[in-house]
Amino acid sequence: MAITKDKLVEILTIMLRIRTFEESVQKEFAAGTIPGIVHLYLGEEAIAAGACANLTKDDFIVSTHRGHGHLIAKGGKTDLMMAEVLGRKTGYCHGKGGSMHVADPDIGMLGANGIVGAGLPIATGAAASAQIRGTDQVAICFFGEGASNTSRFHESINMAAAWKLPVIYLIENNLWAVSTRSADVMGESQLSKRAIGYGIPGVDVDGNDAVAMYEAVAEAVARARKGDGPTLMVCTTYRWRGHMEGDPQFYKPKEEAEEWLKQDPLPRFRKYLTDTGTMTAEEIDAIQQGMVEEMEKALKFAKDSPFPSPEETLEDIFA
Amino acid sequence: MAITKDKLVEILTIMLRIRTFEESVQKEFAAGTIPGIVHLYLGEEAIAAGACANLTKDDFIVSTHRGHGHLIAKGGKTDLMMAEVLGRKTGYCHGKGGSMHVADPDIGMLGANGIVGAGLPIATGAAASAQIRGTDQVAICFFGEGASNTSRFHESINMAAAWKLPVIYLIENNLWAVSTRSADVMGESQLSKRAIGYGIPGVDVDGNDAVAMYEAVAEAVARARKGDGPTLMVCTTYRWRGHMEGDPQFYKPKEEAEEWLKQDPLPRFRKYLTDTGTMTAEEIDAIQQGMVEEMEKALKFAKDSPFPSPEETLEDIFA
Amino acid sequence: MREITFLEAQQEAINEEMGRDDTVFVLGENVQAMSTTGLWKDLSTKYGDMRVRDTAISEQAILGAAIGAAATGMRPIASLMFVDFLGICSDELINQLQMRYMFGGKIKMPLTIVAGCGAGRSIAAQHSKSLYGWLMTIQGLKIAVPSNAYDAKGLLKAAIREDNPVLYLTHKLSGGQSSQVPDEDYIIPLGQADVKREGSDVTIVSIAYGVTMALAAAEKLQANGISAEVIDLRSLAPLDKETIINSVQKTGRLVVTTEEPVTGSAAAEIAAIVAEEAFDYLDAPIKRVCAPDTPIPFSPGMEQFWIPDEDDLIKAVTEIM
Amino acid sequence: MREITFLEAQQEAINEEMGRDDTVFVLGENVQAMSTTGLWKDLSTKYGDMRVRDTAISEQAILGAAIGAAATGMRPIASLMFVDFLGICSDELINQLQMRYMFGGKIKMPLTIVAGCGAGRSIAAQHSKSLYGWLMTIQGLKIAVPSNAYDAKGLLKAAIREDNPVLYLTHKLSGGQSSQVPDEDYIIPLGQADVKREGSDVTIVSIAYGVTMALAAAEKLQANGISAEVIDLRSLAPLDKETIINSVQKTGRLVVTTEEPVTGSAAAEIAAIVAEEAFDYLDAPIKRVCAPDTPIPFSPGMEQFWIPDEDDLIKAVTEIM
Ligand SMILES: Cc1ncc(C[n+]2csc(CCOP(=O)(O)OP(=O)(O)O)c2C)c(N)n1
Ligand SMILES: Cc1ncc(C[n+]2csc(CCOP(=O)(O)OP(=O)(O)O)c2C)c(N)n1
Ligand SMILES: [Mg+2]
Ligand SMILES: [Mg+2]
Repeated sequence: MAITKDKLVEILTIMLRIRTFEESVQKEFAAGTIPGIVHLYLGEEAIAAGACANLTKDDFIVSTHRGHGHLIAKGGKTDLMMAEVLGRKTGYCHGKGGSMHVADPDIGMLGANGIVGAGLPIATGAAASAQIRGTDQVAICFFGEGASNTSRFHESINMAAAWKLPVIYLIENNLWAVSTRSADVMGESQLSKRAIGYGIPGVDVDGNDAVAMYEAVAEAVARARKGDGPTLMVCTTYRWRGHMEGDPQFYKPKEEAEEWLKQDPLPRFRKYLTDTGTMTAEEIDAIQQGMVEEMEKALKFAKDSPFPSPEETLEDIFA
Repeated sequence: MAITKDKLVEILTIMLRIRTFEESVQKEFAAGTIPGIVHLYLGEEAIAAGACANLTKDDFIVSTHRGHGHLIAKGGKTDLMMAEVLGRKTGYCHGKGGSMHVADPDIGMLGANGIVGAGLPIATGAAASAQIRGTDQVAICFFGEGASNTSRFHESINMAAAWKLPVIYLIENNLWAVSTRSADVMGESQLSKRAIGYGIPGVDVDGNDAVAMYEAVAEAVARARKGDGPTLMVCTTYRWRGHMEGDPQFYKPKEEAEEWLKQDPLPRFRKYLTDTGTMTAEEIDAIQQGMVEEMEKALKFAKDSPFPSPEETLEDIFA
Repeated sequence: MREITFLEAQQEAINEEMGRDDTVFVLGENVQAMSTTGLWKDLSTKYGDMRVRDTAISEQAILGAAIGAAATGMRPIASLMFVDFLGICSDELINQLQMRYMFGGKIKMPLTIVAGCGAGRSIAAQHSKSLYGWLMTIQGLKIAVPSNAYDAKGLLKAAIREDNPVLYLTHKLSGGQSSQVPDEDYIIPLGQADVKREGSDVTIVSIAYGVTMALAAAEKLQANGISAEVIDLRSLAPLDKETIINSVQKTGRLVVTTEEPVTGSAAAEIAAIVAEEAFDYLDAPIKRVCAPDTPIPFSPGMEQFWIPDEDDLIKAVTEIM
Repeated sequence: MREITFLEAQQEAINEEMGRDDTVFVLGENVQAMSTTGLWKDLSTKYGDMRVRDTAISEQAILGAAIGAAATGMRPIASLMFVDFLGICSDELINQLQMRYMFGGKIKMPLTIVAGCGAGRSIAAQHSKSLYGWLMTIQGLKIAVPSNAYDAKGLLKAAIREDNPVLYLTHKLSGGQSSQVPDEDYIIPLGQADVKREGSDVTIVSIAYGVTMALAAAEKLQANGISAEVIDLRSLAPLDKETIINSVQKTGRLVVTTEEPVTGSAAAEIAAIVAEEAFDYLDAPIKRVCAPDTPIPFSPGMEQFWIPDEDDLIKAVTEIM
């Protein structure tokens, strides 16, 4: 498959945007300006970026508690996100949701979700909606390997397989679910094997390889758009940070963490881009610099924004 | 594997007991003496009988809404069952449960269950209990192919596989779930393939062949007792009757039903027994006759028993 | 106007709404062939398999997919068979239906959940619940429970057209009831109670099959010289407080009957509202006529003991006169 | 006696009960390494992996397996992390925990479910619920919610020793609270409320972190010459009606505060009981001080608006004096 230069630049831009956004959130959280809890996507950027580069604005994605990267990859605006994470009225959810519920239905991003596994049937339903309406929309459902052990994994994939729905179940296998090594609580840790039980393709992908991600998802998306049904993709990566900011991570072997830091998807992709002559180091640095500025603006926007008034609590329940 | 004659006689006796019990229930239901609804096990007798012949009184089974056969196979008494199905005070549950909740924890039968799929985690927990207490008890979890699509199938089997629990997940694939042909609502109808995704053995068995059932379950039970973990067994059979008594079954192709009636597990087993010289036709008929008499007594016992007093509603909530 | 049954009224409602709006579709177990309730009769022939979708036994996927479809332009009707099965997909009920709120008002959720409820058929603890009080605690969910064919049709059409999630319950004993139903299109707005019988001495608040029971009790009370007003809530959420309070203002006495264990019942909520907002109108304690705090027993005699009935209601009313 | 924190008291309770009874074991997510609540500290080292069992993210299997184990001779403690996650395994709650009843009294179900509850940490709609009213409708389930370290230990030990299912909730804001706790073994029986402050003008019924809030409000009310009695329910089920009614008999006024949307709240049930059984003692309307009927919003200002607080309570009391 030939990826266009534009696509590659788009993927890189998204990865850098996610990386820079998450680094800002990390700092802000440490500084105490963010209420509640945040789960960062650092180190996993290639997955969302590579996957969503196959989608249009009309397609759907469904996200998780670790959702900043997904929203950015689907085209989300970092200022509105930052405002939401900081609990401001100008945020995506007007301060009602926060980090765990960032969403932008207008661009098909059907929400981060604080309940592990809850996104799977929602994505399934969005795909059924596309099928019934006869559009060529597809849905990508992002979730962790931990979520793959929840009840909804089974019910959703079976439904989608039976109905041949245009949906991609994309596991972000970052090895950990909070402080549990997921392989320890599963009968079979090669998750792609589960696809056999539903009669659908199961694909293993290097989740830290942006190009591999793009290509594997391209195939699954094409399959979905053709009406051939769902694909289960297992993208291996690593959760760089604690489960949430503030997690001391006593449970993680140091060497493991260090080993995975070396697999940083960004330098890897950068090398690919420069080696193939697609972009120069300067071009990449310029995008990176642009992101730093974007985050400064996003932060300023968020911090200059008012908090919602307490009475707004009572709004937005019923349409 | 050499099955002893005693075992074969035991299996036959159980099959005949189930068949005769269910035929009595069918008649009683038609006569209007049974409150509520009943789901009959007619045609599926070889499964429960063959499977439970591998268990001792200390082992556990967990059943479904179609549970009469399971309780009988685990050693349940037909008079107490009949009394329960007829809502009498002398019944297994003192009239609190009825057909959908027959249970005898004293012989390890942890209940029929009106919620499809609900038995799976319960069996898993019974197996965990055995493992923690260090006994060699095993649990057999009976459920329909319809139940195999419920959330708990996934969570339970994954848990049992991860913990190597002594449990057998035994699917009674009778092709139908109420009026839905289960194959139509599944991505992959060869259910044993799902075992691959949990890293456990998946076994297909002819559920109308009592000997095959006994032997396949023997292997799974041995594995479980050795500490090697769970097995998924798929036993193909057919639901002779409607989903419940009174179901007009418009949806079932007549030829299919007729074809399966020819596969009646009882004549098949009878032929095996006489062909191998294990039993004579007369011996078999004598057992059969004994069952007819047993059911007459059971019915008389039930009908002579009082209903619970209304105030007993208030008992049995807390220990 | 013609007299049709409750079930026929519901069949008409779904049929008409599916004809009216292409985005309405049905998903659930056994909806294509036949179902325990008969609600889906003929629909798959008429509207095809795309819009009448049989599912596996997967309640989380059914309701969760309905949510996903509702959030993306469809108007699903999710068949959950019995309200007892809602426990399986309760995360959808308590944590996912609220998408609109969590997203700051960004989405519509036009979703109807239909299920049967109620005891009286001897199908024991797991198939006879009503769960009214449990369900009323769910944020962002409207709940309709008709007591007759006319209301059944009007409320179901309102539910399907509603841009918010609605749970529409049918009591098992209501299905055969008949009433006059107009030929022309009509809806009954959610959240409007109906005074099914006027009276001056005591207010009886009821719902679903309990209305039929309350009306029968009111007749008997009349014979004893007690004039009972019978309110049919029709919707548990939104709850029509005004109709209740206005009635209590008139009668000074309140008995609430709902078929469920008394603790945490819908009757508790109604009693609490009146004890807070209409205390000064009350001349007597507020009575709740509910079931005892136990699961529903199987054997008919116990089941009948469990179900709040005419005698219980008459006794409660008499105690506070 | 020594002063220890709420969390330490709970750690002691579990540790001691596991030492006392080999059939006690723990299962849940992340119980071996660390957990969000710290409840399981050091247990796996001490009692081994057989009795401290990490599970996958599978709440139905966790609670369902706990039920199966409890029915077969074990005494499981199921860790469900946050009460918000109970929706996932609600079928176990409403349809399976009742095994004993459905089997006609044939089984014991010694099972403790532990979970956190409560708002105040800005973790939004899906991690801040309390669900008291919703949970109280569950048949056959006892529910304990301590407000201080002493009660926390005694109730948790009682829960673990109980032969019936108990849900033991800890409010997120309670964990740091300290109190004097005896060195020797003790339990606090389930179903006994505690008068945490005596008073004569008004009865305030509260629970969990609401008790801390109510006690602070009572101080302020005292300064205004209003003597408030503060009852800590400690258990929502069984509910200690007697203590509540005795207090209302004395004060003539009742305010109930529980941190949850007002509709279908535990406060509703308590108000309904008093409006039925102690109506004649009441001199004023019964007030409920709960949250508005919305999910819990994220942004701290809105969240604080949502949480019933001292000011709300003082206002409610003042309105009925
Ligand atoms: C149903 C449910 N159970 C438990 C939790 C608590 N929890 C939040 S995130 C998480 C781990 C999720 O692991 P995984 O799916 O692998 O995603 P990751 O955090 O690794 O991205 C858990 C257990 C929850 N939010 N929802
Ligand atoms: C959770 C749940 N969903 C739906 C039902 C209604 N129901 C009862 S039995 C049944 C079909 C079960 O099919 P299967 O598991 O194949 O068992 P079979 O009846 O064929 O023995 C259904 C859908 C139920 N009781 N519980
Ligand atoms: Mg993970
Ligand atoms: Mg079947």
